[in-house]
Amino acid sequence: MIAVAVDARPIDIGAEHAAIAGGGAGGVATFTGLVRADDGVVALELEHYPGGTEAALRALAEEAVARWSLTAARITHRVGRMLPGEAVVFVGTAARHRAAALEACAYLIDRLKTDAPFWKKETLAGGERWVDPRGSDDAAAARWEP
Amino acid sequence: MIAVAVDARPIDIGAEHAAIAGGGAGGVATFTGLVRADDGVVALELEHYPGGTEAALRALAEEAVARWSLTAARITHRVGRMLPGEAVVFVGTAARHRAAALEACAYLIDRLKTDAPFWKKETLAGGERWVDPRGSDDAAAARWEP
Amino acid sequence: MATEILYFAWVRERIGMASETIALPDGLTTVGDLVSWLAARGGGYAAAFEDRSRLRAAIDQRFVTLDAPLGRPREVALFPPVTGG
Amino acid sequence: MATEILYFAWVRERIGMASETIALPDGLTTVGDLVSWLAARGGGYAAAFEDRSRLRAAIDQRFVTLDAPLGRPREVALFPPVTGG
Repeated sequence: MIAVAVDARPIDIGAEHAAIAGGGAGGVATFTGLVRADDGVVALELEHYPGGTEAALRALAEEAVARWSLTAARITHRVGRMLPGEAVVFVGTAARHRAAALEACAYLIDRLKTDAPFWKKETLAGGERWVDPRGSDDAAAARWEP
Repeated sequence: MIAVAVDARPIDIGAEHAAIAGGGAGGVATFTGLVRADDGVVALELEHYPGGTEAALRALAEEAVARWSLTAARITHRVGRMLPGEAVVFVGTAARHRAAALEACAYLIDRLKTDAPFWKKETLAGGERWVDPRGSDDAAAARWEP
Repeated sequence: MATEILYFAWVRERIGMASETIALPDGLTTVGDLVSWLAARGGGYAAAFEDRSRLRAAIDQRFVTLDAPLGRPREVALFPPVTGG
Repeated sequence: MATEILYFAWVRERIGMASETIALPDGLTTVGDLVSWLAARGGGYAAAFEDRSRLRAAIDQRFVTLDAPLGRPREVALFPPVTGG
């Protein structure tokens, strides 16, 4: 069961989790990215590419389900304005055994960072700035290449 | 922030997750083990070593917090009788960056499988049986040795 | 054939609009050629496209490099490196 | 000094009780010696301890191997390999 969503509403972690359990899964792994208040960030604005984003997320989820024989994969990404401590993204994977769920979860968040069309803009006391990509994200995504 | 618990009540994933977010975390990784209905299992009974279990879980959580500089680690293990689909164990880790949270989460569930005094007994249509440990669990725990 | 050009993040801000529909002229072979043609308009376009190393593209919602063949797309998106998650 | 001996899972079931308090006799050097002394009682004890490769132990809540020194513990636990998580 694959589900991807891009939504301006807050992410309900309990509901996300419940949606991927079941179906014979023995383990559910999740990763949730949170807005950090680093460097005086007071808000984060997430922009995305409607249509293109969903297609990219679905392609990643389908890859992970095939590669790790998952029973479920779910990616929910928030867009719009959010505050420090709020969840930006939820990735959840379910599989019969834990290693598959854990690896696939790490894979999805690493690849999402480099392959899905989202852009972050931080609001600070002094104004706004677009976030630059981190080189470590490219390295993290590259480690999954066969 | 370290919290470990052994509890006969169902695990509330949303509450567990909320308890480890915050504190400057940029990412939360979780693993939840579920009761599988394999081979006609109709119920699972979890026994533990009161006192010894909590000490073992706390020692594991403390190791993980030190090794990965976590902002939080939480292990909640259910005991008593439970049904297929229900959560047996929740492991949650939070860190400034995602790699630390993801690795520490995998570490904790691998080590918990071999180092924490819990025993599973399955109820099947024809009776009960104690679960034998899996050799793959020893291998998974061993890969974390320095 | 009309092509929808989409701009995101600071590319959108510098150009001052989120999308426009263009009849692509002949002679544009790659995505990079389209970028050069747009940049030649000057102003916000020149500012948005001044550093090609910080520019990414998608043709009909598929990520491509700037040297990819342009073809006859329905939709081209131009944007900075992504920073989601 | 009295020592609390705890049994878990099928060790507990075979012996037929979860714990007992014992005054350890002299001459028990290792945890394995304690196990042999208990097994010599026969019955459920012999059944519980017949396969040492499937037996694990903790002294005062610390996991130890069967060849670990017994010392003068407050609490010894004997149980099968763990299967939590």
